[in-house]
Amino acid sequence: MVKNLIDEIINIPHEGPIEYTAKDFKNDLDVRWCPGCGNYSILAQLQKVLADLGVAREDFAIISGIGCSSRFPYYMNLYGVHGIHGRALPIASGLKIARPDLSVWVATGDGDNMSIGGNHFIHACRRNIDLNVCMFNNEIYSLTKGQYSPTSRVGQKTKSSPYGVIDDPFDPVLLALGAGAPFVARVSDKDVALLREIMKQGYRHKGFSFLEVYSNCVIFNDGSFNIFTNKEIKDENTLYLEHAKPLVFGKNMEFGIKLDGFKPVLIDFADGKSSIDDCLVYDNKDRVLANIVANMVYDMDLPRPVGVFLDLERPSYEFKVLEQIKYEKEKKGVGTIEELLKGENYWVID
Amino acid sequence: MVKNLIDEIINIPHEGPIEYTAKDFKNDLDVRWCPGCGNYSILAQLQKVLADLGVAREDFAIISGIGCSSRFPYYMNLYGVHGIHGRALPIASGLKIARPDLSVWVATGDGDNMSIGGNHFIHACRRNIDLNVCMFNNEIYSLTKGQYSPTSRVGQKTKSSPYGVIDDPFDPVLLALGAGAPFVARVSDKDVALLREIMKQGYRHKGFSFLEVYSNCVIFNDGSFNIFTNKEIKDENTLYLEHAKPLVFGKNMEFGIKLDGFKPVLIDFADGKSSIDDCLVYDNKDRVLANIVANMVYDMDLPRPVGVFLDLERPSYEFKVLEQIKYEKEKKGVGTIEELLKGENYWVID
Amino acid sequence: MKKQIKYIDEIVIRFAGDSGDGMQITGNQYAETSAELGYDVNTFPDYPSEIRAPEGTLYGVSAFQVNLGSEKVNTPGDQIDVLVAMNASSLKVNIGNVKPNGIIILNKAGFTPKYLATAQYETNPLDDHSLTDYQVFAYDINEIINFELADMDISPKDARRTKNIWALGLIYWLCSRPIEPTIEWLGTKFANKPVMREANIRVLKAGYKFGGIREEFAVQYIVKKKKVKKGTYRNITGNNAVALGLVAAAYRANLPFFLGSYPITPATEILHYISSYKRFGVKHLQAEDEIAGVISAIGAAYGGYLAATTTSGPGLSLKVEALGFAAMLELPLIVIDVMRAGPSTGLPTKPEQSDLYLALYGRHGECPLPVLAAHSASNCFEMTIEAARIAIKYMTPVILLTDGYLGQGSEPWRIPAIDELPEIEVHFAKDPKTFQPYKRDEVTLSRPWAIPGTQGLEHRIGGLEKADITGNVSHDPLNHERMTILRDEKIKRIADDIPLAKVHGEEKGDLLVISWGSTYGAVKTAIDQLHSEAKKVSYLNLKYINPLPKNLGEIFSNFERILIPELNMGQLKHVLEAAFLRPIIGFNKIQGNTFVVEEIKDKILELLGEAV
Amino acid sequence: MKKQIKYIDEIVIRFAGDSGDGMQITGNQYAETSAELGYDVNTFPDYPSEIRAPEGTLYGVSAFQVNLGSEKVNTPGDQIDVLVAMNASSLKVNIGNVKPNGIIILNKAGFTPKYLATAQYETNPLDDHSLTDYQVFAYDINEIINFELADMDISPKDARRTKNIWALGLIYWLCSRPIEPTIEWLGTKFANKPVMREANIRVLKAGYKFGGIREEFAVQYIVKKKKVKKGTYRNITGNNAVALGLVAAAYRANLPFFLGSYPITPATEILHYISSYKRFGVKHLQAEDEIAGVISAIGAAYGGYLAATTTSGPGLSLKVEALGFAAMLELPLIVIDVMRAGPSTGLPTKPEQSDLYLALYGRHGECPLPVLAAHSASNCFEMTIEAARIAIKYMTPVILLTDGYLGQGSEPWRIPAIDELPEIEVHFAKDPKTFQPYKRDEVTLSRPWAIPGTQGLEHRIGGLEKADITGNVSHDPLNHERMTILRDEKIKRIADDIPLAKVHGEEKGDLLVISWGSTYGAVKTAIDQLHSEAKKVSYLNLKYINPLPKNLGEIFSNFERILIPELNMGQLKHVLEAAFLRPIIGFNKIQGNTFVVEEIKDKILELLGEAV
Ligand SMILES: Cc1ncc(C[n+]2csc(CCOP(=O)(O)OP(=O)(O)O)c2C)c(N)n1
Ligand SMILES: Cc1ncc(C[n+]2csc(CCOP(=O)(O)OP(=O)(O)O)c2C)c(N)n1
Ligand code: SF4
Ligand code: SF4
Ligand SMILES: [Mg+2]
Ligand SMILES: [Mg+2]
Repeated sequence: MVKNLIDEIINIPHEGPIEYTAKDFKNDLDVRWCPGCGNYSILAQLQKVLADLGVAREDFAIISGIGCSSRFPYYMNLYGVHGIHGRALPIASGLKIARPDLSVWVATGDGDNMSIGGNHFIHACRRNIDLNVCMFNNEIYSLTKGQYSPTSRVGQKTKSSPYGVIDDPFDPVLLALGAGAPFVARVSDKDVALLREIMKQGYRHKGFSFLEVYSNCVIFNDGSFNIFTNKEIKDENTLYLEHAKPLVFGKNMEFGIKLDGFKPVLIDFADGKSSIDDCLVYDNKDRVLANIVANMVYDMDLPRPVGVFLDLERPSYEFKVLEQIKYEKEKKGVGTIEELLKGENYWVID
Repeated sequence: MVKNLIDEIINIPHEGPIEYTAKDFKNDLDVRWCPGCGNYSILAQLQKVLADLGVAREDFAIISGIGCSSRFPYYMNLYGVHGIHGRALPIASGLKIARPDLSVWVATGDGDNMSIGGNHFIHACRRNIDLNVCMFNNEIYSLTKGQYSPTSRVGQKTKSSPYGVIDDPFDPVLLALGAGAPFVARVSDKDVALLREIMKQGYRHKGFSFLEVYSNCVIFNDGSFNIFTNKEIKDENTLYLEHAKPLVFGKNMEFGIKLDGFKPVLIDFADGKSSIDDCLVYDNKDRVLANIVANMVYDMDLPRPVGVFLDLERPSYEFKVLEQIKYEKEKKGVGTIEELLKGENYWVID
Repeated sequence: MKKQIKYIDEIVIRFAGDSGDGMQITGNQYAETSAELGYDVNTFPDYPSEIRAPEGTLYGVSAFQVNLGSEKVNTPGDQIDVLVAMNASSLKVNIGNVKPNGIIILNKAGFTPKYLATAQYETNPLDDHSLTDYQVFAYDINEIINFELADMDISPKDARRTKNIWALGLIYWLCSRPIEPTIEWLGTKFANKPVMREANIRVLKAGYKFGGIREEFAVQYIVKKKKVKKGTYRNITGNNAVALGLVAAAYRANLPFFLGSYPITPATEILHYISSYKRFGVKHLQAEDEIAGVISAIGAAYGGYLAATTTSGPGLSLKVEALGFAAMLELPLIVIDVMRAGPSTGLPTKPEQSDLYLALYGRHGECPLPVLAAHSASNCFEMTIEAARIAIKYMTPVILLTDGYLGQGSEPWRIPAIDELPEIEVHFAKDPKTFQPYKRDEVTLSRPWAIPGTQGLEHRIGGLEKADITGNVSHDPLNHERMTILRDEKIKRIADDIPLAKVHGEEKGDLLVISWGSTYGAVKTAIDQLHSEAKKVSYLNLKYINPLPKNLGEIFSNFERILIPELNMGQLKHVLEAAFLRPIIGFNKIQGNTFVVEEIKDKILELLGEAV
Repeated sequence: MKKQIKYIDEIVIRFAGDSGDGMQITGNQYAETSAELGYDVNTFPDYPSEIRAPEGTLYGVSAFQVNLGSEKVNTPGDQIDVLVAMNASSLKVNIGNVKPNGIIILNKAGFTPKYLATAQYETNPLDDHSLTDYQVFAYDINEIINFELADMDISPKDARRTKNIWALGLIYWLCSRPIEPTIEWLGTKFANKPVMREANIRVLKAGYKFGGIREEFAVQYIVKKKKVKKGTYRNITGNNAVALGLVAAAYRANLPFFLGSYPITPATEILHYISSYKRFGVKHLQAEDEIAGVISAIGAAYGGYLAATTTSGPGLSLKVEALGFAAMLELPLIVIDVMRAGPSTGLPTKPEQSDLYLALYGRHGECPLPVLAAHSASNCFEMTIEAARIAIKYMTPVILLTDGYLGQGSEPWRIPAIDELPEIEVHFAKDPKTFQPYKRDEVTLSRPWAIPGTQGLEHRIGGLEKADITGNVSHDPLNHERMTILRDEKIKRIADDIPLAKVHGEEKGDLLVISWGSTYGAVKTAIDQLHSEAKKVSYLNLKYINPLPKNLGEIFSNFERILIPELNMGQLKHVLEAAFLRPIIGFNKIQGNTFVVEEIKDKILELLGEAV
């Protein structure tokens, strides 16, 4: 049997019980985000979630790129890599393929993940490595002090668009769906319970999971998600997607969404003509439906859908790597180093 | 008035009539593709199309990356850049922003455009610069002699996947739609009339147009599109999308596609229960519908849609650049170089 | 109260506080108004890499230093004459650089136990006699302001935000300076916020009056005025100067301008400036990454634009493949690298000169490129135009190195008249009869620039090796060798077209000191001082690193020893050693900041055998 | 018929034809069977960059050259003894390299007017007496084959496809070689195509018999057998050797292996090999681009794998930023650059040595990395393991340079026993009490390798500068200087851990010749020949370029002159001139192919003052 030093480490049993509180995932470095930054909330929720998963702390890894959001790993008492700009996903991919035993998380920003890192992102979506990706979307490059990002809005004035942005933004959910991601979700920094719930769901999903989190940058783009976070108005502007549940929303769930053909249409139960029974029952196993609902962002009269758009299972890449190795070993025998060096056409001189 | 040497050239009137045949777009270099390569057909069609557009030959530019397909510019008697791998789109973008007077075409491959060039591709889709992109999809890296590409199929055996590909491919149409491309089309190398028609339509579309062409690589991936090109069987496997026309297909147009809710369903007119009137009437101005139909690739029982999936107009990027310049000039006056150097806080010593 | 007036030649003031305390803006305003009075000014902002670090922390201190002098000042100053410190951390971080008996103005409100704790002070420096070597003036500025604004309808938070302006007022008094220009500026700045406008103007006046009234301020300083050349002046940072240089070069070349860029500290401001020049007809693309940034510029250059890309180290690393491509296409392209401390992410907000190797050698294949270096904020303007001139004349990418210190530091700049700027000749190819894509000019070896839209010149270019003259793809072995040599020779010939290097001091002697890039400030100042002390040391500032000035070898042969101070481990030293096969003495600092004048002087004196 | 037998020491055979004529496979089979007989063999495939160029064109010629000798042969041979040319273009392209009176075997079917036209022959060389200096044997091979296979049910097209095998049979006769191994090989190759199997075996035999029967073949050659060391042998290309080296190194380190790569000529075969090693437990990712290739390898290295990335020039250019990152993380990583002719896309299928600068200097910031070079196909195996050893021991990326010539050329290789391979020690950190992420080993200065899954060692690493020992982010100026120096010193210390350079020939003298990488073959052969002619010239092969062997300076001081032949414009020359501040004579070839032995000999003789 070939010796494997990594397996030796993996096989050392964890000392003590695997029982944590969020505190165990904090470390003693000062968190260097601005007071009020939306990232704090995401950090706090993830610390809570990880504590609950029953996974030994040393079996997590958290990977990031560069940006305010990408400072994330420094604030977690975990194995972590603060990467270079845009490259969080390839680091995480290499790590997860090598080490399927780890639970690998990625913290990234709208610039890091959708601008310079866009190619890695779409390939990660299709390749389906079991990573849990949280993208902190503040619709701005914050660390570099306020340039527009690929999610900034048309007309937005930033340091590098003093007369307003002229390129149309990505919708991260639609891009992820178009690239073939099997698990796609969206939530805002302020919706802490839902944030935790989706993080957990992403963890349970065996394969690539992508979570866009609206995160408020108080310095360079304050208030851009106000209508989805402000207590007064968020309920009428937000549609919570729940699997197998009808799509209703509003402060008192007085509105709903139904499909007219394939077009989502707002219904007001108060009009007496329609009721919850007319509403579309959401199915997060259907990628076409996910697309239909995700396209609601283009209609300003419709509420913004948040929650899990899609949750499909298919075998993950790193699993298929192992399967292929297993299959070939079974088929042709476990290869030895001697055999490998000799190859098929060798000769002996003696 | 500031002197502009480029304008001086643009303003020289074209000598002679602007009347061409395809031959005028050929040059005398040997075409170095393998005999039988699908790329020949695309080359021939584009030469025909360009001859017909009424554009002076010097006002075209054709840009590519690296790959068999990316040799394309060498075979056209036009201004052309044979780029580096994956970078056709940024070259073309810089050129078109600088020179909106040119008709800029891009020839690229599935590797060039979706693998190393994937990020530029999705950004070009959302940014909407008026480029006409033909992606020669042969589902393989040919120039490097046969490794799998991001469009290769699961299980495909190639030089770098001797035991079969394990990552799920992109569907180029879905990716382009997810990234926000306003004009998205697909056609096969053998459908020459349609190919020409779509190239023209892409040209007429003011903004980014993306055309995926199934191109058969006779050496490394021969026959991968057989069911869509073989005369015997292609009709029952291909669905031609036409705007405002019902979706019917088959040798004798004996089949149709209708929507069951938002699910495309095959109907056989022979069953007596349904007719052409039940068929979905296609609307290529609807991005949700484009998505629904594009998703048919995942259902092997349905025919493969080809044609123009989406044809939306919105102001192109380079146009908006000009608009913004115009607006600022009108608002604050045309800037002079003296003014620029002086800035707002200067003082005079004398 | 009658105060004593002292005439001085230079004064270094440093404004320090929390990131949110407005120190950058205060320092900047002080510098602007100083320059407008005709002083020479050199500034440097020094801020944390965190956007807004937690209040009162050591790493959250943000400072802005201004050196103001009657003669030319080339650095922001080694040691501080007057420190304004808004809290305990600001004092702690900066005290080490304050001159003995220097003035320290403190805000007592920043020395509460909470602030002392975050500053990691065991005892309060205001009480523990640790500051006896300085002239300390400590007040609860917050309280003073509250008093001044008591009758206004202003929130305590907003009131507190004016404390920087109060300090500025006091500084104006200290330096016997008018406050009117700043009142005017506050008027514009807060045009739409009348309450803040009034509050700020009030506290500015209050701070000014405070100096006059209080007994403890016995001395007022007057920095003597220098004689300045007639002309129109402005304050300028290196990044702003690059932006202006790019547009000015395009103007002189009669071409439109295009920038393809991606934000990165400390180069981003160039992109900001360019993006605000819309009414000057400038185009730009904020690309999806650095690769698309440079490649889109190549596309624009193919279309006939003067095109540039701007970045810093990590970005330059990403542009390596594209630069080789541009070199092969032989298209003009300006590449600005505002260097920062590496490797990798390194210290993103700190200057360093460690990208020289990458600029010179960083391409696969044989691929030499011209490399220039700018040496001061305003020199960035000239060198940018020079980079453009070379790029166009020799049809090549040119790399111009600046750094974060130059890019963000400022100095007054006499704005040149347009016809003082070099003319840049462009001759687009037009004649189908004679045109060949790679037929070279006999002198410069550059190929013709033929742009789409020109009838009859349709041609293809690309990254594959091309046949001499025709530019067709060629696999011919001897052609490849010929083309490689031609490309190399083309860059070498630029040496015939750049100024000779100039020695300051004796032409022959024992020791020659070489500066390049931002070491210029400290080295030049050190040399000037040593020369005024009649020390025998010669000096040369190197602006062209590839190719080198033609007379450099001859100059070197006139000196026994050569010293190169660098903010790296000796990259230029290595390059020049290889070029001239003789040992050079390196003097290296890799601390994310520049040399101070004293360090350079001490090193030179040490070499001259004069103990320090 | 009785034929004369001639005993010879070496024979160079070149098989040339259209891309579709199967020349690569024929040459390869000839080489394989030769090696198995105990000959030394050196091969080089030379094919067009087009996948399948049009029939009969000059640029479509595909050739495979084999040098076979009784002693060690280090190159595929300068000049051709026997040329097999399947058509007119193949003759035209290769005739220049055939020895005077050399043998040329031609297929007349490739000399029809059509072929003569595509070959741009004005007159038919078979008739115009232009080939009188050679022994020409011209037959219509197609016709011969049709005759041989007349009774078989085979299409004319398939029949024609066996013509390479007929030529191989004739060559076997000419070299007095058994045909049985090839019959066996055909049996396996066409196991599922009985018709093609029979056809090929028949024509092989026919070709062999042909030589014996025909009068014009008067002489048969026998290459004397060399005495070879006992052992198990195989033929191996450099790319295959790298693939095996990677897996072997991992095995010796008791680690699993990961490759992150993206296809690129001429490095792609390494990826092909690795991807076929599934049952050896190897993992890999064919990434979306070169950046993801190297970065995923960094991720796997963080997880404890021995990780590598493989590429060629344009890919190395793209990996620049990532290599700086890996250097900062101080994780082991093997980077293989199979060099090709640049700059930019250049000549993708042709070898060159012009990425040395990029390997040495190509990172922003101060970022030295170890750089090694392999000098023969089989040496690629050893140097790959050496790269792995250094990477792991010093926790650093290591760049190994090979080139297209080494990567695709082949030679026989004695397969080492596993325990002959160096052992590579890995000590993952385990102890939370003593662990500090950047606490360095006192001797090697390398930091500990602590992998996720180890309880109590949770820590963060990244590209920002880090505090000595703790590895926390640090903006401290002096710490940055210390860390920069430590990283540099770590790489320098590797010099204590690599073999000294070895001089062949006199230890002191006038002229020292240095080879590196693939120039080894031609230089070594030239030197051996000169030594046998008693010429006074010494020789050294350089395998470690950074750091350099410690004794190199001393060796240099023993010679008046140093000559470095290189396939570039003098990159190693420049590096060594800078290192030792003395002039070196460069001898450069930039033609997308390697030196031939004569060129090197001539140059040396010229320097020795012996006219040639
Ligand atoms: C290669 C490279 N390019 C550019 C940068 C500069 N940079 C750092 S962070 C950033 C954008 C970050 O935006 P985002 O990911 O949205 O993070 P945020 O700060 O908004 O959380 C940029 C452009 C860099 N560090 N490296
Ligand atoms: C930077 C870089 N990486 C890799 C390569 C090698 N390479 C050339 S073409 C190609 C793939 C081409 O695939 P595709 O775009 O599908 O073109 P095809 O040949 O199939 O038409 C690769 C990997 C290269 N030339 N440059
Ligand atoms: S700048 Fe914005 S994103 Fe960055 S830490 Fe501050 S609030 Fe958060
Ligand atoms: S290899 Fe394939 S894609 Fe390339 S030219 Fe030949 S047939 Fe076409
Ligand atoms: Mg952001
Ligand atoms: Mg392809």
